[in-house]
Amino acid sequence: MAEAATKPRTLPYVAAITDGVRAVLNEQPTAFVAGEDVAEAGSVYGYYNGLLKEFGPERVIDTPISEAGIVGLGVGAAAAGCRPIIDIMFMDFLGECMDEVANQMAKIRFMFGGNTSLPVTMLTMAGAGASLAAQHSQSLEAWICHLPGLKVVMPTTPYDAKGLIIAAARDDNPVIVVLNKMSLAMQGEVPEEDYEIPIGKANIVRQGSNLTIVALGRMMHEALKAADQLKEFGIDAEVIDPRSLQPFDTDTVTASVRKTHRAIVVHEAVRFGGFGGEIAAQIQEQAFDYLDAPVGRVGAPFSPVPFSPALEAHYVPNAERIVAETKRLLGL
Amino acid sequence: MAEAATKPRTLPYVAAITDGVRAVLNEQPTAFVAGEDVAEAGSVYGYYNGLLKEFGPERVIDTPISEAGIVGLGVGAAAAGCRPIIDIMFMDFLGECMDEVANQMAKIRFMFGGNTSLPVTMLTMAGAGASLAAQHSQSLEAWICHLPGLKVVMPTTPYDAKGLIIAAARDDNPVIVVLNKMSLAMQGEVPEEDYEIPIGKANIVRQGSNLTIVALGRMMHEALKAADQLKEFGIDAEVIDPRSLQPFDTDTVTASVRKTHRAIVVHEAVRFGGFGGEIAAQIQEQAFDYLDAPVGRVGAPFSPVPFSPALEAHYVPNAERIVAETKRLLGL
Amino acid sequence: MSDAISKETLLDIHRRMVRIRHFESTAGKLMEDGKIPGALHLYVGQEAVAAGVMANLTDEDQITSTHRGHGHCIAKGGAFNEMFAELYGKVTGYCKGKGGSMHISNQALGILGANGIVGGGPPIAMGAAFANKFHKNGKVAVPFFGDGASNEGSVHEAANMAGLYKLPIVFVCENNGYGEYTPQAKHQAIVDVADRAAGYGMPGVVVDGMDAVAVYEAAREAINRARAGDGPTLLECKTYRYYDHVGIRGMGLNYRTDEEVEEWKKKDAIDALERLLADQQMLSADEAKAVHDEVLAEVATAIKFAEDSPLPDPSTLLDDVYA
Amino acid sequence: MSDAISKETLLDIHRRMVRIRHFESTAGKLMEDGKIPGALHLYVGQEAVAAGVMANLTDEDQITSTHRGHGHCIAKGGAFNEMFAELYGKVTGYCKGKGGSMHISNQALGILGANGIVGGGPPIAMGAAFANKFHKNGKVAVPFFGDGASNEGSVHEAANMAGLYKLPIVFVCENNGYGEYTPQAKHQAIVDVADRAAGYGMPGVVVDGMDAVAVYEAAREAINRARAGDGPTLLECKTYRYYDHVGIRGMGLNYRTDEEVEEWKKKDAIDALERLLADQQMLSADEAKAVHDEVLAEVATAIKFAEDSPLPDPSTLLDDVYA
Ligand SMILES: Cc1ncc(C[n+]2csc(CCOP(=O)(O)OP(=O)(O)O)c2C)c(N)n1
Ligand SMILES: Cc1ncc(C[n+]2csc(CCOP(=O)(O)OP(=O)(O)O)c2C)c(N)n1
Ligand SMILES: [Mg+2]
Ligand SMILES: [Mg+2]
Repeated sequence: MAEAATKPRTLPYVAAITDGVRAVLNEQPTAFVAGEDVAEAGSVYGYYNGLLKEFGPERVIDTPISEAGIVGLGVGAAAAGCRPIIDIMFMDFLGECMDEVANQMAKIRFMFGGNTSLPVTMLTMAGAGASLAAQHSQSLEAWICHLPGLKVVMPTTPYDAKGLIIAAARDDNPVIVVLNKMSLAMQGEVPEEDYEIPIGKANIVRQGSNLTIVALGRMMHEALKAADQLKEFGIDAEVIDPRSLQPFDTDTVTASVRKTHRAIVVHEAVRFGGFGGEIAAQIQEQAFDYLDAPVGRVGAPFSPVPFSPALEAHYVPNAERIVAETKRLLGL
Repeated sequence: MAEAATKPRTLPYVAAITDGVRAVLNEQPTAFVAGEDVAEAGSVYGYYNGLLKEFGPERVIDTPISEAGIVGLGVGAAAAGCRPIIDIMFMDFLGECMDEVANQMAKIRFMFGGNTSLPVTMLTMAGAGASLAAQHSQSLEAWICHLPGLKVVMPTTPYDAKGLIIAAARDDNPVIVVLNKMSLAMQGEVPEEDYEIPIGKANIVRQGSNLTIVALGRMMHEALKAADQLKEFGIDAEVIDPRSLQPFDTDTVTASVRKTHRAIVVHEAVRFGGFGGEIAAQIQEQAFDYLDAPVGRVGAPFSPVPFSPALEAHYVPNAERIVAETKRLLGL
Repeated sequence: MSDAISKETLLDIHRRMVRIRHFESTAGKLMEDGKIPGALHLYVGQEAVAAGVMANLTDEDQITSTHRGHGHCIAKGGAFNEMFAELYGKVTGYCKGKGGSMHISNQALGILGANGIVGGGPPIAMGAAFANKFHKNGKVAVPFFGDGASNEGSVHEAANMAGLYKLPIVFVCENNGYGEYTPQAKHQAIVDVADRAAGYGMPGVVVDGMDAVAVYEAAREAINRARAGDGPTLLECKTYRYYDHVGIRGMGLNYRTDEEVEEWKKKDAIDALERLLADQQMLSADEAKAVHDEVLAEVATAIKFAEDSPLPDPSTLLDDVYA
Repeated sequence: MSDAISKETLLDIHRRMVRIRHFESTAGKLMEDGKIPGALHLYVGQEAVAAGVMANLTDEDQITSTHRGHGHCIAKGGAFNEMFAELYGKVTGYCKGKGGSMHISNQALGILGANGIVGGGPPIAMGAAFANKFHKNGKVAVPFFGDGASNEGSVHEAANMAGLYKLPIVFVCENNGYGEYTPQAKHQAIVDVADRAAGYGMPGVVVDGMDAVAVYEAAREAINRARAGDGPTLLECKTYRYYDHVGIRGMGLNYRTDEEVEEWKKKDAIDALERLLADQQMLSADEAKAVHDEVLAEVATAIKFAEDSPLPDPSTLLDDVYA
């Protein structure tokens, strides 16, 4: 359970994913990986590279292009005693398998009165910024956080990627691990041995005194940059990476806002109807008397993700947008 | 465009739906209705009763049990010059067709640079309370309100059902009309002639001075009951029915809260991650300095919809829960 | 009909069918009398399919069921007490009242869920079959699904994957001629759903679903094949539901004629099996009546059990959301 | 090969193929040189399919395309200027730069979208065919999809509905033997996707997708059938992509051998058609070269057009979200 810190190595996020999955396959004899092009190709982003060779074709399995089938494979195999890791190549493809995710995977345990448990882990790739246009760039965590029965985590660093994948796979519930394609090359320390990042525990990545920035996924890194820029305006921002969206660590966020009196929530997803609404609503509810300004939200504008880099650069939130919104909110 | 009020008749919600669809089929020569058991059976809830006979099998069409196919039928036919009304029997079945809804219907116009318009209307049935358990009772509007390119409306009265269906069908964008199965028998005035409820305009159903209740769908009626009960605690609640969730009439809601200084948002959907988060976040952002208490939210607990009436009665929000939450929020 | 089938097996199949028949007709009445909440999709008429298939399965083998799931649950060994209690929404039910009719199931009997989603079961059964192959445990998974369900994309994806991986699974399509109120000819351009098997690289077999012995034999072959590692089969059983889509009288629509219903009732699977058993001196009329009486008594006891059972306490709502 | 096909048609098919070939190989280089952003799925090798099918369609007929959509767009009459501009993300592109390679399309040419979602097109084409039947306008809709896509549930649902309603549609499966890096034998248990047609009550036809004339003829028959109101066909074209799944060299994985690629190149559809045209004295080597040169000049002009075009202004982002 403890977060280990010995034997540090530097690995890119992409290899940390591999390392986490490898750890699970080593630890759990009934774990396997299944998805489109996960075996021979090691996934289109290469994060399963080498695992086919290490674990063989019975445990690293290429599937047809059948997202509902893939989730069904995971759900049924979990109900029948395996601990599957299933891969949905792009988060946008949740559209093809939302029934399996929402009506089956999330609800089976409850509907059957608790007599089944479903230790399925799903890995999927979110995020814009690679000129992949409207159907390969979305961040759709709002869909899945609204579904009782699921857990949802979003690793933002190589360290978290490994630790959250291990935690997800050890969990007896379905857990969706939302990865980010623009973070794949990011380097970070990743211990060789196995460790878990506890699901449901937020990470205070930067201490601060007069603004809390809650930033999801890759936006955590933009929030850190924004925090640096905000210093010159007298803002000392605390940056929180929730890491886990469901369960959500309301206590850590609330405690921070009670200290800082100001909050802003940031995500890559479309702002309107995004998970930021839940967080903002919780903050104002839990810390109303402490707030010196409304809780701000930064997210993508209300449009599909555009292809042209000229538009996409303007679309995806970044440090500048966080700074601008903070200044607007606080009247700086 | 004007909301008509002559020739009043009393009709149940179920017949008001029929009346709205009939008006569309009469008005628009390229409109048709397609869905599972919509023709011969008139839908499992009977809201297309008689239309097959009136308009014939070319315009009222039974489909196979193929939700993705049905939405594809609507999208493709709209792109090719029809104005389809498609029926997804239960909102829960969005799971089977989320790709068609989210990645195709919502995005086509944008992805193709605005050179297509997609006048598709989808009718679907939400809501718990009929002992239909976890897969036939959900309110999933949060999924679709987060999708740029779609419009989403929720009629709460027979009058609105007819008017919003007509408005949806006249709109050149895809519009999803979320109906509620527990409202089908509700009686109300429905003019014989055609009229539109403008999409994007909230309805202040009850004027009040010191609390704003924003209540979605069937919860509007519970909010009215709650407003009555709250009088004895000195609360004079204003009740707002947004009618349209996307676009959302932020101005009307904000103006109300600036007047009342307190707000609570109510929906049937699971509270966590629901659309109420968006509304609460908007209110505190737009009316921060006017708020005397945090914006409250009432929604379903974080579980799938239970079958047993003993549990379901406890699950679905109602006037009592609204009153209790108001009292808690306001310290009454 | 084959003389290779033992008397014991035939009587076992008969009892499963009779149990379904009486459970269902009673449940239907209780629903229409307002005693059972929600919507029941009853299995009366189709008994030979569940009984004939399930007589080939062990408790360890898995099935996935449908919205019309009581028959599968009973044939797989479901106990009336827990089943009626579930329909009543009582805490003593198989799902503690949380699932109800459309989700009735019991993991211990190898039932991986009845499913309110048409086409919801086959991908899950495919996953279970995948696990069986992974564990080399010799178990077989059997998804039941209707003619209407065969048009769902999920069924296609599951069948393709089953064929590809040569999984130990038998897809049992219960073709009762209708999806809700829509006749087969208005939901697909084919007569035999089994024609789709070729597209998945598996055999497609059509069997008379009103003939329990025929179903038993066809299922035996397919299940043996699956167990032996020779891959999946699509077994289509032509059958009929006597009652309406929901409940007994249901919505009272005119989507099929009384004559059609009567024609099918002439082929009633229980009657036919009882005639066969009588002919073969395996079950006299008196003995048959005794089976029915026993089952009816079991029904009565179970209803009392269900009615006497407590409702779930609201405080337990969140208990089974997460492990 | 049939002598019923006019010289004009053959030359037309040839030009469509040559236009695809040069557009694609140039686009691929531009992507790998970092001049075109995002991911391009190139059509080189498969030209005979798009050209042979599209030569039977009018501008009014609709198609839906795929992630590998440039070839379809070109064969349906797409202009290089607007296409290259789109790939460059310029405001002068067919989609104003909002769609890019995976969404390249032009409503005026009857293209109801290229689609980044595998299996996304067929349900939409089915809907368009439904509208055509509704309007009795004689138009035909043609969804293109890959062997990999044939395993998506959406394709199944669309095919079933097309068969049921006897729609004017031709499902064209471009079987290039791979879905990304996965060979067909590892994604389905069948060799001919056309075997699935029977399950939808429509004919399934297999044709050599490297033979433009054969594709043209098979497509003509299917399209005429559809236009005459006799219902859909599933036309499977066996073909091959010469480049990697994305780009030219792509990820450099070892999922297929160089020998396999070379074998297929020997059957190159453009070479074969040029030999045929030469044999029949319809196109000399010099004339063929002139076609290539013309097209190459057109490519050069279009690239300049695209490079000189302005990027979309960020202020226009929300313009095309709603009508
Ligand atoms: C995904 C989905 N779509 C639609 C329904 C509504 N529905 C319930 S039962 C049914 C008919 C199913 O027909 P079939 O598969 O033939 O089974 P049968 O009822 O005849 O046993 C339908 C359409 C559903 N429950 N799930
Ligand atoms: C729904 C969906 N799943 C997966 C992908 C990722 N993907 C893009 S192309 C492709 C392979 C498609 O294979 P095929 O249909 O044979 O077409 P080809 O690329 O061979 O032309 C895959 C899996 C996708 N874009 N959409
Ligand atoms: Mg049926
Ligand atoms: Mg392919």
